Amino acid sequence: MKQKLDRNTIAMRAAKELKDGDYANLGRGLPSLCALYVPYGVVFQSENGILGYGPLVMEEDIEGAELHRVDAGGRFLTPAPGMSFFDIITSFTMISSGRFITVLGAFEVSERGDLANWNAGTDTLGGTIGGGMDLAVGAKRVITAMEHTTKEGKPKIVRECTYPLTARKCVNLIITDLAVIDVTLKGLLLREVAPGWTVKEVQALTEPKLIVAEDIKEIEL
Amino acid sequence: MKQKLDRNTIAMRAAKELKDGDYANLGRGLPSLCALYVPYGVVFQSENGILGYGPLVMEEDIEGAELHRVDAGGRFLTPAPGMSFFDIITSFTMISSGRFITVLGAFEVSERGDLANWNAGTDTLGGTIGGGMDLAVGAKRVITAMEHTTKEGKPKIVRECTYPLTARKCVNLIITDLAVIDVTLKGLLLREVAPGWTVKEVQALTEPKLIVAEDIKEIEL
Amino acid sequence: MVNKVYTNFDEAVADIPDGASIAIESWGFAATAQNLIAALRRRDVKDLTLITHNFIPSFYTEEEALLPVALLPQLKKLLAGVVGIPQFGAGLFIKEYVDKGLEVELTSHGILASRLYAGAAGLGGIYTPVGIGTVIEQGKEKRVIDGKDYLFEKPIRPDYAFIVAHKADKMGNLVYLGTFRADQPIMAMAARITIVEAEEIVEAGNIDPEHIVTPGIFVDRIVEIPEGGYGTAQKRKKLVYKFGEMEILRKMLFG
Amino acid sequence: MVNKVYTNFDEAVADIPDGASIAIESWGFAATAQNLIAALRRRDVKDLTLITHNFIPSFYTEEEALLPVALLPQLKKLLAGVVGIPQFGAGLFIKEYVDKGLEVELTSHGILASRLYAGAAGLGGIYTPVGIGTVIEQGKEKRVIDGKDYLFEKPIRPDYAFIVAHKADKMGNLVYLGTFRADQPIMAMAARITIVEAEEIVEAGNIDPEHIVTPGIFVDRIVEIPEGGYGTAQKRKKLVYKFGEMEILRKMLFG
Repeated sequence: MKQKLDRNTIAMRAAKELKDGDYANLGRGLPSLCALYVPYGVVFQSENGILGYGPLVMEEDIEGAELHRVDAGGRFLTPAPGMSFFDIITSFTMISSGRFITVLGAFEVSERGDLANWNAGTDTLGGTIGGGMDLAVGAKRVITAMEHTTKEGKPKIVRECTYPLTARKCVNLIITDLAVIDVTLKGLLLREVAPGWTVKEVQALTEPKLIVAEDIKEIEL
Repeated sequence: MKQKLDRNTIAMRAAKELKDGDYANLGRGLPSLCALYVPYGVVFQSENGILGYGPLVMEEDIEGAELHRVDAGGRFLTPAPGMSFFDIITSFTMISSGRFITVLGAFEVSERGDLANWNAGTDTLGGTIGGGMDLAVGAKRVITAMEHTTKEGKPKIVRECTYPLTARKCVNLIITDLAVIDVTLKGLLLREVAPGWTVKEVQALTEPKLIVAEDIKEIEL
Repeated sequence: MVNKVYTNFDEAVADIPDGASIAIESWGFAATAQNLIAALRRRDVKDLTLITHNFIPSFYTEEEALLPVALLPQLKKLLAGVVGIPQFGAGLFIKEYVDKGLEVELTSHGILASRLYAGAAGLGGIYTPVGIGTVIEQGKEKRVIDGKDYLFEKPIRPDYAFIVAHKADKMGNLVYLGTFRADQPIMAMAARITIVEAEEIVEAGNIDPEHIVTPGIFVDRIVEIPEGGYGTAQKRKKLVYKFGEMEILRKMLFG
Repeated sequence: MVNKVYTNFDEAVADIPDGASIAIESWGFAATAQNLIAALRRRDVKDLTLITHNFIPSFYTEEEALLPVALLPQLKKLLAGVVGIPQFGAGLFIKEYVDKGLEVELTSHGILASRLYAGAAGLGGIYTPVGIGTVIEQGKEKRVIDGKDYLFEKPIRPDYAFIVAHKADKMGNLVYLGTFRADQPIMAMAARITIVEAEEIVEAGNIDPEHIVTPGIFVDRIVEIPEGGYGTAQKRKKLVYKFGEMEILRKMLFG
């Protein structure tokens, strides 16, 4: 059965990159879903100044939500043992320390690992840079969790980003609804493809030439 | 009776520059004696990370002394209401914020207000820069409390400092055992002289030419 | 002891002149010194520069909550890491003001943090690796240090910081509540004059010296938030429930 | 949960290689991770770079306390704001080592703080107004920014930080005791690997999240100080009393 992975499945695959003891910061949207699938012992940070929180507050538990315990996207967090609050000096020092794995969304990723994820080019008056540039530069490992193409079928993995950049040469691993791709010094290395999809089909939806891993396999969860 | 002020009296005069609500950091030695004479409400900081402490622990109270409550010189401090502990990032941010009045010792002060107070030129292997340079640059007001001359009678208020500098053009007020002198853009303005001393006698022990204030008076405590 | 406690918010902001720069926290919804914003709005002061991490449109009535966006008509310049919410029309909500001359400088949250530190620590500037190859580098000096590219960024030293604290003692020592801490400590450290609204003002000595986050020296004025004021526990709770009532916000926050 | 708790100090410092740089606090007497220093002395590791605010001679026997000076024979370079105590012969105590090639870089305490911040925040460098016109400016770039002179200073990113905490939880969250806090939080933030000796190790959740000073992410290894180890409350008290017995120290500390 040839389907693209749904958002939760992409998140599940990205979550496999996180293991007990890792520190992680998840971007909004699709990346934030990873939290549902990581193993015990992954510690999450949000750049507004909280580390080690528990699961998001669910809508039905809204009476337990507090405005003063939120992530950078304003979502309510539950407390967990070992959690800490701190200021942004501490927070962005963490982010630049190379101690985080970050999972981010992307409008585009280039073959060199350039990332464009903060502005679809349409917002010329404002913009949501936020902490994304800091994460992209400072993290020890940058993973993008994203759809392989736009809704119109245009590749989002490109030779050169056309949207405003977040950071250059920062992405280490690209996880999409079709493939898992390593960004290497030699180029993009296709490691896994979605069930039912061929390398050729994935290549057709990807702008740069993909190098195919010798041990290429189907995406496993 | 023509005497030089003793160390405690110099400190008392310097203490008059501090009033309720002022924040102060006192250098070691003579300047630290000011704490005994300031009015209620002066808040003291030590650059190792404590603000608003009480009086120094006296030797007879040594059983109340704690190694973890000391000033930058290692002297034991008593707690006081409103005291806080913090790290050196916070501490030196305070120091550079222009919120402190600092009273420092000096080997030499130049007529432009250059200060030399960290190295008598004899210590070529080590040196005790400490937080003195930071205080000299960052404080809103730098007062030196010092003897007017060396033990050999050589002026310590000089045209050019010969000892290694702490900072340029930083001293605002010089308080010695003979005089109180404002450092102004036009030069050194003699404001007060010790009881029994004449302007001429003070000038003779001071290398740069002193401007004499119209309302020059005897040092009052 | 010098009295830092002001009896009302209007008095606390009375001396802010036209052209002043003000730093105000705004992480998440309403983690903001709203009562001070309200007082500043009651004055006709203008040409302000606002420094804030997030500048987003409001979902409240003025009675419910005041975000920094309430100051929009009084701004000459805005420096922020986020301006707008993509799902809510992005930066369109400031168009009217940009057309009338509002200057917007976008930065990253981390650069803003480091620039505030640089201001607080009296530095002349810093070199940051963040922003290289992006819109942020426009017009800025680039420099290679030990083989890596950096951008030169200037310190930020706001004239004022508006702070919302959980508890303040009369000497100005502050503690915050949860993620409301965020930018506030460094803003208080960097600003020339720090004005605080606190849920509670206590006597000096009532906060453990080990737990104080912002030492009192950084705080110039304190006003206690009165019952019914912005940011009380009851008001915060009401705002939480309001989110549950708005479909699009529900999706963002609980989806 | 990954185990950060080590059962002994030797194990915690076992991987430190020749040539490593280590940041260790040393404000006041013995506010220092002494047990880790002792463990490092038991190894024959050499050519270390030591980053410390104050490098002063010791007044103790080795059994009483170990200051950073105990590492002198293992150092290639020393970076400090204070080296020596004028009343006690100033820098003479390091002469033998300087003659044998020890490099000493003097800085100011505030510059050291900012350089550690720059290291922690990933900056390429900073411009500081402190040090202009002094020995510190030798060999450094000077720059006028907005009419004021600044010196360029490089970030410091130590390979290791040795930290002494009052309490650590098993996730590495730390609180300190009084003025022992000082440099330690920024050293932990700046270092690649942070090793902690703690008076007490508690379960995660036993320290209020509002009171944690160093979040656990910055901490890699934790060892509990055993009874009889350096830095326990009893040992600290003994050191205090020892000051009362030494005439020259009495004069410095109580005079």
